[in-house]
Amino acid sequence: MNFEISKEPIDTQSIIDKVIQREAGAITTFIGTVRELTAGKKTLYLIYEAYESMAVKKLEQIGREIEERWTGAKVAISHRVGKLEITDIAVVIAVSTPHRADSYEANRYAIERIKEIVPIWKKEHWEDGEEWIGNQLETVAYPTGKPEESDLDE
Amino acid sequence: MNFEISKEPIDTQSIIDKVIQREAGAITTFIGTVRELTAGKKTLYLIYEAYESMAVKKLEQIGREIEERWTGAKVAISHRVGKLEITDIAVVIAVSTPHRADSYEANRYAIERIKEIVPIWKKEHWEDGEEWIGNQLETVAYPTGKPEESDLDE
Amino acid sequence: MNKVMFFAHLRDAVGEESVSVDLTGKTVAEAKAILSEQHGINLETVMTAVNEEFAGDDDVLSDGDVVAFIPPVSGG
Amino acid sequence: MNKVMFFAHLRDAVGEESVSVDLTGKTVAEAKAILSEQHGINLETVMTAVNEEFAGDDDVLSDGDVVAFIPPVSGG
Repeated sequence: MNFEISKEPIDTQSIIDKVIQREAGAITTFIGTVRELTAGKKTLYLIYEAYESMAVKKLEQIGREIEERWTGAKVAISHRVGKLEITDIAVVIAVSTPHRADSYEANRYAIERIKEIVPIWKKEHWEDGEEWIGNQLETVAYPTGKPEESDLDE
Repeated sequence: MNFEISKEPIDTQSIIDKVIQREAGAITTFIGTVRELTAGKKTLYLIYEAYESMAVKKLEQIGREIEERWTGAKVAISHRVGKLEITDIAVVIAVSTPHRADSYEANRYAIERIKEIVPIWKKEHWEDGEEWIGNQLETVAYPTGKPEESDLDE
Repeated sequence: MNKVMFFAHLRDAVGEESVSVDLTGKTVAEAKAILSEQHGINLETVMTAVNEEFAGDDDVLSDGDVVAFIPPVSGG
Repeated sequence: MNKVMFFAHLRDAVGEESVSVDLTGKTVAEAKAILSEQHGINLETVMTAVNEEFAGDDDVLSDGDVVAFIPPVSGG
């Protein structure tokens, strides 16, 4: 189960453990955490929602894409759903490869792909309101034309 | 103590914990592990040796360089010394930043700088011999002209 | 019959996680038009998944296909 | 007097972690020549640290300075 949607807090070490291999000299992890400030606005908490069965399939697809593109790569990804507080972990991506350059590149590829094709949505809650966030890659217009303050490089 | 040379096994999570911050949306870690095969040769184990006091200073310097170059970055690095077996952790670099692109770049910078300026040396032990490895960046000739099989992109 | 699923702001707007509609023989584009009309939602920039795989506007739906409207994602 | 430290293959070659030599007033380049001669080691491609900071070949050593020869590093 290297690719999962988790309702419980993610234990980073357990994700790292999934990609350990004798052939690997490098493991990179990306840990996406809930940041307090986005474009100057103070987040209280977030809700993540997923189309869970499809999201798992899409994470698996990203894993296959990486293993095809970077020889010897091994990948594990867990994405949290539910209510997350500031500094809570939303996603952990672990990639092991024989050589370190590949490990950074493949990991970066994974997070960019997650933001393109994995059906997971985030609702930000501020003191003065809440909003579903979309379109982090600006590939399509957000249906309501909002949020103008969305952060493309979270 | 965000920068240290460790005689004991490194606990990755404890390094990650050092860089958690409310302003950060991204944490990357690089975990360098002992790989079994380098250029087709089977490693039995490694010995890492450091000029410890200077190595800590140089790790601190790398941390300062990163914090100057990438706004809001927080860095922790631990490098192991002593005897390491296959898959053991040699180094853990954790970097947190507000935005993810910075986190990957700053982390990559750290490992490249470690391989340039931090006085730590690795001795590889194979079935048929042993050798101190140097010059991973090929900026200077290895004193003995060896090792020809050294791996520049570990 | 077909199950049609909504997520994120669409779920809030529709007030249901899913609805049952007969879309057999319709294209994805036609399905979007029908559901937009029925629920007063804008599906222009929304992707569509059929049986958990992204589908094109011209794909034709069969009986039993599960349709999901996928607003721009914001995971990670 | 000065403490001179050796690491990695240099330590193996010299057979000591450090030696005491008077290098007061000598440049780093001169120190290298002296130690190469004394211990039959090649210091051409070796960096030098004085009091835990990298030093240039023209830097002049003071009494008490700790000199370390730093072969190409291989950490990480």
